[in-house]
Amino acid sequence: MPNKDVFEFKNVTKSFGHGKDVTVAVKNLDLAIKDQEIVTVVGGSACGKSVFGKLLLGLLKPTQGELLFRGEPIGDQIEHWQEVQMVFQDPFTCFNQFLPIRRQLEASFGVFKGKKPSAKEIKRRVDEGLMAVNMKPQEIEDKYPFELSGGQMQRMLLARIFALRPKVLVADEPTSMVDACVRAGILDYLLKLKDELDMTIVFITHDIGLAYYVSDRIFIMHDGEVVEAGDPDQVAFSPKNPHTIQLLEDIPEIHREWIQR
Amino acid sequence: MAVFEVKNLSLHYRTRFGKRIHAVQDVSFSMEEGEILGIAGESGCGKTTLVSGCMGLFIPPLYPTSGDVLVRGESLMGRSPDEVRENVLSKKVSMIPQGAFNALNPTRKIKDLAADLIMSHEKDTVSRKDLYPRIRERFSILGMDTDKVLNSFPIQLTAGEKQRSVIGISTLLNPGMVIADEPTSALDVSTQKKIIGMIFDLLDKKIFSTMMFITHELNLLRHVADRIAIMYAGQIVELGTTEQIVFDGRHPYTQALMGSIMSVDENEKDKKPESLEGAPPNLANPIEGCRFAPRCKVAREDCKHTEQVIRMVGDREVRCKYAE
Amino acid sequence: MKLFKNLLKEKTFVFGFFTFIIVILFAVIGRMFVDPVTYDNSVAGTYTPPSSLALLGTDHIGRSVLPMLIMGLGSSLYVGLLAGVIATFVGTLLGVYAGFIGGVLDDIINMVTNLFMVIPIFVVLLLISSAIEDGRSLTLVAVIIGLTAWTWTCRSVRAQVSSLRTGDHISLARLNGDSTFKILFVHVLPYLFSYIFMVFIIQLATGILMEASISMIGLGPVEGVSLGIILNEANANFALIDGAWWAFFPAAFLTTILVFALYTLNTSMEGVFNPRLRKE
Amino acid sequence: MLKHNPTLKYVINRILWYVLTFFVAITINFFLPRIGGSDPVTLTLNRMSSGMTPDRVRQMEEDLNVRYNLARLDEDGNAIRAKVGADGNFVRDAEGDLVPDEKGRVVRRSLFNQYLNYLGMTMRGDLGMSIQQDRPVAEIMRESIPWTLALQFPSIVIGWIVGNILGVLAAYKRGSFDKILFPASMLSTSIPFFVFGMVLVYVFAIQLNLFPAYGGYAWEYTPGLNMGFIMSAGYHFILPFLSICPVMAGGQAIGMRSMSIYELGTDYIKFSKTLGIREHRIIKYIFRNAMLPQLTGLAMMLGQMVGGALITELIFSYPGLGTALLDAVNQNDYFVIQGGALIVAIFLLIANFTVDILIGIFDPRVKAGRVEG
Amino acid sequence: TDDRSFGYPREETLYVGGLQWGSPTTFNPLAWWSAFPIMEGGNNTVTYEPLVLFNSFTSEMEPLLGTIYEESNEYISVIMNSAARWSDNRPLTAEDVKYTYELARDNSVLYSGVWEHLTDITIDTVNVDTLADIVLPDDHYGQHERITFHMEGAAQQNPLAVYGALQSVRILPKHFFAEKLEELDGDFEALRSLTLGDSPIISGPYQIHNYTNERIILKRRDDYWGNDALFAGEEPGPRYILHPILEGNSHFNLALQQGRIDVTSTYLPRVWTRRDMGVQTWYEEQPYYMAGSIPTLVLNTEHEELSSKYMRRAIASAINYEDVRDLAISGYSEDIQPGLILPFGNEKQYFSAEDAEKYGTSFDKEKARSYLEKAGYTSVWHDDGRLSHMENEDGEPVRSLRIMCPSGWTDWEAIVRIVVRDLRRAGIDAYQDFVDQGVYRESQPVGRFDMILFTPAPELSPTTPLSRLEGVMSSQFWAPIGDRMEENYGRYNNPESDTYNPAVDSLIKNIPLITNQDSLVDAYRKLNRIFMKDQPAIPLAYRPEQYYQFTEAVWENFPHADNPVGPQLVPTIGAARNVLWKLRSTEKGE
Ligand SMILES: Nc1ncnc2c1ncn2[C@@H]1O[C@H](COP(=O)(O)OP(=O)(O)OP(=O)(O)O)[C@@H](O)[C@H]1O
Ligand SMILES: Nc1ncnc2c1ncn2[C@@H]1O[C@H](COP(=O)(O)OP(=O)(O)OP(=O)(O)O)[C@@H](O)[C@H]1O
Ligand SMILES: [Mg+2]
Ligand SMILES: [Mg+2]
Repeated sequence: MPNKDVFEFKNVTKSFGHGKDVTVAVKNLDLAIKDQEIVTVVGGSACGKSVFGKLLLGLLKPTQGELLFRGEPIGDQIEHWQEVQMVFQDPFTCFNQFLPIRRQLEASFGVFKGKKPSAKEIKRRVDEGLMAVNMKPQEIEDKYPFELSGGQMQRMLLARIFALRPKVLVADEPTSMVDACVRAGILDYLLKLKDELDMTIVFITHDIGLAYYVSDRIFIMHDGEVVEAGDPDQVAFSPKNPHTIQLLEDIPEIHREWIQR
Repeated sequence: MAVFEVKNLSLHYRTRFGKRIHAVQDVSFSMEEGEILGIAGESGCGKTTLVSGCMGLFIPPLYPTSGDVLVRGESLMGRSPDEVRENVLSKKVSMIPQGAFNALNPTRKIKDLAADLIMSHEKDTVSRKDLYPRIRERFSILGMDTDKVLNSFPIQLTAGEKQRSVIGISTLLNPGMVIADEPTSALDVSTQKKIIGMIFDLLDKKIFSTMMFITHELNLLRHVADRIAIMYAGQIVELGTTEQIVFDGRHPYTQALMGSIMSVDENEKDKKPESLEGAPPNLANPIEGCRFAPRCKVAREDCKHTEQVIRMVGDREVRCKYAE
Repeated sequence: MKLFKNLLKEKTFVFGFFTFIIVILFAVIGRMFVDPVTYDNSVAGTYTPPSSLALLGTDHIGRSVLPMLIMGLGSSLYVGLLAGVIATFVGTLLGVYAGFIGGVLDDIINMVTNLFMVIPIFVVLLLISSAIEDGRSLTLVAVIIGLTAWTWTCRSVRAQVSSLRTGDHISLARLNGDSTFKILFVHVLPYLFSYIFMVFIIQLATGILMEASISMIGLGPVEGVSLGIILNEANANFALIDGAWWAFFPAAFLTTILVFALYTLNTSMEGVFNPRLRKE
Repeated sequence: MLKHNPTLKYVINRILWYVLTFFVAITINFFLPRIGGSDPVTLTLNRMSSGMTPDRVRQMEEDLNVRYNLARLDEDGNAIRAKVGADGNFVRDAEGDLVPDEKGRVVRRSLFNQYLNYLGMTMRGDLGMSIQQDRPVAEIMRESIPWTLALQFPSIVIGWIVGNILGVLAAYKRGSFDKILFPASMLSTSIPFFVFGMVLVYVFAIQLNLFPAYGGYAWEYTPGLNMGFIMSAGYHFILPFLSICPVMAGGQAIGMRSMSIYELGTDYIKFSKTLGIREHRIIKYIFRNAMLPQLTGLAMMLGQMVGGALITELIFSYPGLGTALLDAVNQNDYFVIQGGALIVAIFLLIANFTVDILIGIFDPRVKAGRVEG
Repeated sequence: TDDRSFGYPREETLYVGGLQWGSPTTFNPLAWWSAFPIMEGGNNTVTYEPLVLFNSFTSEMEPLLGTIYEESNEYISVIMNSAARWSDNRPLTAEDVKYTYELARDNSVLYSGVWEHLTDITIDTVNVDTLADIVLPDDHYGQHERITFHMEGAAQQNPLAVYGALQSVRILPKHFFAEKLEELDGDFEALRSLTLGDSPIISGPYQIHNYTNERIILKRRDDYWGNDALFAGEEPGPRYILHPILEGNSHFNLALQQGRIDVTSTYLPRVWTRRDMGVQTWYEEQPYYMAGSIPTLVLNTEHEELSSKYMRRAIASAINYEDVRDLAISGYSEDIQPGLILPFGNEKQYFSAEDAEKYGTSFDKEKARSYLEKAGYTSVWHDDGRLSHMENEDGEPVRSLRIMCPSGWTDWEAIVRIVVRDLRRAGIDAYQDFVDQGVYRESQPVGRFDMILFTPAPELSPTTPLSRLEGVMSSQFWAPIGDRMEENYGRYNNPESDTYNPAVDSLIKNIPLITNQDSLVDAYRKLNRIFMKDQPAIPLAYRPEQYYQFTEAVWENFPHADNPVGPQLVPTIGAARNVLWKLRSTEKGE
């Protein structure tokens, strides 16, 4: 049932602290994310992107307004996470350094609680996930997170997604920590995954090039507000909001004049 | 005579358990007056280490292995640290460090740090009275909110202000040559642009004229550098003019790097970014043959065994036997 | 294991470790040769110098110093160990709790910590000793030392945990459906482990020193013998004035070397666990 | 004003904290000795009751109860006595009131009433009467504290400064300086400082007879501003001072060394070096920044100085709070113990508070940001 | 010049030690705890003076403010010395004496106990010339005041106790105290709280001169009345007496051997090793000191296990007294004899070696075991020969007995350790219980202990040895465990039990009234026999009434066995004060 809304924000505000110390991280959001859509949230640092992502996961609760998931407020978190999963910003800190990576991948199925597949099934699905990110399962057998490179670890996070097969994926700067050379590969995996699972993907990034490359729709965030939303071409080539225009101008592009000398 | 010259420089870290990490291996280049040399490479390839070497700054566990660094013809190696400090640092060469967030002494006001710098170098010639007006003048030339910035502790400044203060301080003594180590990474794109603008401003004002600019963002280098050197696993794999490197890389790694750039450009809309498998070699282990060979798409059998040397391809330097 | 191998490459660690082991062995093996009931019987006159009868001489009431040392070392280690375990346990527990759960509880724990910081141990001992009818046992003294020494452990653990708390691997664990309890034990504690271990070593040393100090002012345990008690009795009975170095020096030496070994251990581990502390 | 002045807010926040802590400390201080049932009346009675008839002992008991503020008084200020039953408890009438009885037992104030009384007294600076010394505890404290401060404060502060300087230098200079200093410091902190004190006494006082082994000044002098006394006090000061200072310095040197090594690796030091800033200036940077966390250690040491004073003063028969407390312990004079404990708590609070504020002032990182320590 | 800020010349100063431990606070003789030289303990007599002095070496009462004239079981009368003067030059009269005693009758003071034995005090005047058997110094004959202490009808008629008071109660200036009390509206507590440290009105030869927390200094009074009246115009030797205040014995002893203190009353172990540093004691050889008291192990007879006299005797036979003497107290004791009477000195007359042989227990392991068996207990041993526990007749395990002793009293701790060792070897399950002094003191009167170290009547006085026996045997004021009992902490001879032996209390009550020497010896023997048979406490060793050691570097002529110019006491105490007039400076002081 494509094109039905997966997430719907109704005037959502999230703030931290109180009184004089209040920080409004996300302000009056009114938007919807459709099923099987790839949207990208782009913005400068501390503009509220990660908070936005965590709201989707239910890791943070809106201070004001309502956030609907498939038409209803997020109830039980565990159930929510059976459908919605996240790739975190920094792969180096994502895994417990004291457990073999494989065990951690398998532990991910804990989210299914009672409906957990059999141990054998879990093993199979993890193997599958690993294969999908081009890692041979035996390569990481008994390996600990610190024995892997950043790129490999980022792929482990994605393998986890492949194994869990969530309906919705929130990817917070999924390539921030890897080298340019590896980045394209990772994106390819993700898009492959989306096709395979009919996923909805929310990318969070500050790299407009990446947003342009992968998304169906782009949200430009500034100071907790979405200042512009639209399809990539429209946002990239005919931006309307001054903040968007400024942002695009400030990004050094190989093919565009950037600064006067 | 070259303003700055690095000759076959190799540097290593010594780990706690006696291992050596050869973070910089056989690097050579030279820079002429007024030139901006960009150095690019992925994280961990030895850029910052190279900068330390260029500054003659050997804080354990970093040690020089071999090679030399010449500033206006004078060698840095083998000179007493004190003499280098006295004659070269801040006067002939300055550095803008990576991560300016932490580069300022958190318990010292900006103006005091600036004063310390001047006093360290011109103790005998400068009078205390002139100190602060001079600092204020320089900072106001650079278009900063002088009073606020100078009288603040670093924590009271925004990231951009901090980075500008760092630049202001390191160029205070008109060094002529500046080595900038990722001066803008971790900054907002808008702030980044302002900082680059400021650097150009300094160049225009002739406060310094020659610059080594280090970054992992090729997009940025394209707009800043005259020449670019690409580093991989501690070595320079290709060095040429900006145009050559960005649009016409010859080394397979340069090509991969450029191919991976995603850009917002109508002409490139359908271009699919390339990716590379694998990761750079672990520098702690001895490496046989070409360091890039394991990831190289065009590597041949002998690449895995024979070390590659820099050679000229046209007017550029490439560290690949088979590059055309 | 790998960590241990790394540690063994560290000269100071090896020194500290083996010194500590030797001291422990001295206590353990020595104990096999000491009769726990008659060890403090008088075997000769007052302050007789080392001889075949009493290898390390005798003390002011003619007890052989060597078995006293062995038993005293045992008691001191026991006090240090118990106090260390208590201090580390309480400190870690409260620190982890405060750092991880946060909120009002954090504030309360913080206050209790502050409070305990301003209640010096000997005051507690002073005040409590009048409350204890049966006199202070070794265990009681250890418990009191432990219960007054946990504060800084709590503080630093709390700081570490609250920085860990926001780490992505915790969020990921939650996404995996792990319970808070499991998160604490599987995803937080292991990160603190090396730190806690180091803290424990320091607490152990502190416990031993503390026992010696409070025994010195006569507030130590009133049963058995400990290194502190040996020192106290030697001091009170003119061992120094009488030149009976054997009644005093071995206990002083053991205390010092034990603490020295523990400190060395701690510092060398700090060097390995915290790579910023470079080695020449 | 509060809103706009983070420093003031910080200070007020801290003050509130400390007031609260102080209050709880007083409370603990009051209740701890009382749970044990240690009783000043019994204690005093024991001393003089031998050979007296029970009647006279009862009269003394009453006097002492009044004296120690424990008895419930009638309008005339006499202790109330009530009837005691066969079970040893007070007899109560139908209304639950006590039955007055000339021959009965002295009725004491309730614990809570005593507590309120104690609070009130403490607030007025009245720490009660010493059981054994027949004079106000506050006076005992007033007499002894200067000695403790005069010995401990310089020893600790100088030890701290010397230790920190050595620590920075060891971190900065490395090489043989570090190789000698580091194990030496390690050893010096490992030596229990009373052991060190005893060795000093043994070598310099008993064997060499160079310094006095006991006392704060020669007995022939009277404290005051006279040369004889001052010289004598200075002479007696040396050994105790030496017994504290190196141990303090050693511990500090180690802490400072590792803090400094940490600082040495920081970006700002590297940057300062590349700027070519002079060495001594850089050492100053390191010293100052590494020192700030060490300040907390100083606070702790200053706070614990009375604890340390107990032993030092015992070993050297040195006058001061420690000696006063030890005497009190030996004689179970718990009003003095209590008073001393309170003073110690106040010390600790003041030390911590001062350091909190100092750090707030010296460390802009704290001033600008954190409110909670 | 004000000599307070200058040094006190060494050769003119007598340094004494061991009498004052904490800071000096009050010099008020009415206070509960006053400082040297006022303090009750040790009975200092150089500042305020008692009517008479008791010489514990000769066991004689020496005249001071008065001379004992008539003594009987009904009254004791004292002729006042008309030369006695207060320091403000007013005469010291019988009125002062009466006032001093009556103050104690009307208020609680340290010596109030004397009124248990007194009914009245009267004053009259007599002509000494007409009194045949009184010898007064020189020209003091003629009309004299006489003060009579009446005992007839007192609940406890006890002339010995009154003698005790005469030599220990120091007379206060009525004109000062009565006036002060009036000023204070009769508030005795307020009077008691005065410090009185600044040149108080005294009668003795040394005035409080200057004091700090570190020392107390007394200065010789050149106008002391007794110089002429008692010492033929001589002055005491030392111009100053300085008592330093130090933490712990060791510092006093160090100071002694370094020649910085002349005489101390501290316990100094292994004194022979300090001989070559000039430290001397009463005897040159073991036991070094003249014994005056007997530390005992008091057994709580109300406790089931210790209620059997066989058990108590088992314990007494198990202890190796030689070890106790040699290891714990440096051998400072003669061989201990059974019973509570010293087998030498003045008490020797009451001691019977025959009784001791017949009824006493001595160290004998075999006997200990057989007594234990008689008491109905069996020892259970581990395989390796260590004691496990005891069982009673029903085969039930019995708890360990605890020996209470204040922690930090090192010589006592050592005694207890040896006793524990010996008891366990003999199969008696006991352990040491080192507690804080406070706990120790509080446990004593209420009987909360199994066994406890205790020295009854530690000082020699006219009441010893009776007070010693009374201290562990009298059940006159019997109180159950939990209530205060001021003597007999072991609750021996419970008057409510069927085993009550009324002879004990009646002997204790009668001995003071016996005037016939033979009957007296007989009565003491009887009492001591009961003690030996019932063993309510176990004497462990002999101890001097005060340790006493001196060096003659600065002052010569201290009393010792070969030069018994006074009792074995620091010369500010009791009759030892007279030694002050005999001390001669060696002129060797710096
Ligand atoms: N747990 C939190 N408590 C308090 N403030 C928070 C918290 N999380 C985020 N914030 C604040 O909310 C704002 C938005 O933060 P967020 O992490 O969403 O930024 P971001 O856009 O992800 O930035 P970046 O690009 O640096 O990741 C920031 O000002 C941040 O300080
Ligand atoms: N103190 C050190 N001890 C040991 N190895 C080090 C140390 N510092 C850096 N290295 C190693 O040296 C290599 C080069 O590091 P360097 O910091 O120069 O890289 P870089 O190119 O500046 O990377 P980045 O882009 O992340 O700043 C890396 O492999 C790193 O692991
Ligand atoms: Mg973010
Ligand atoms: Mg770098």
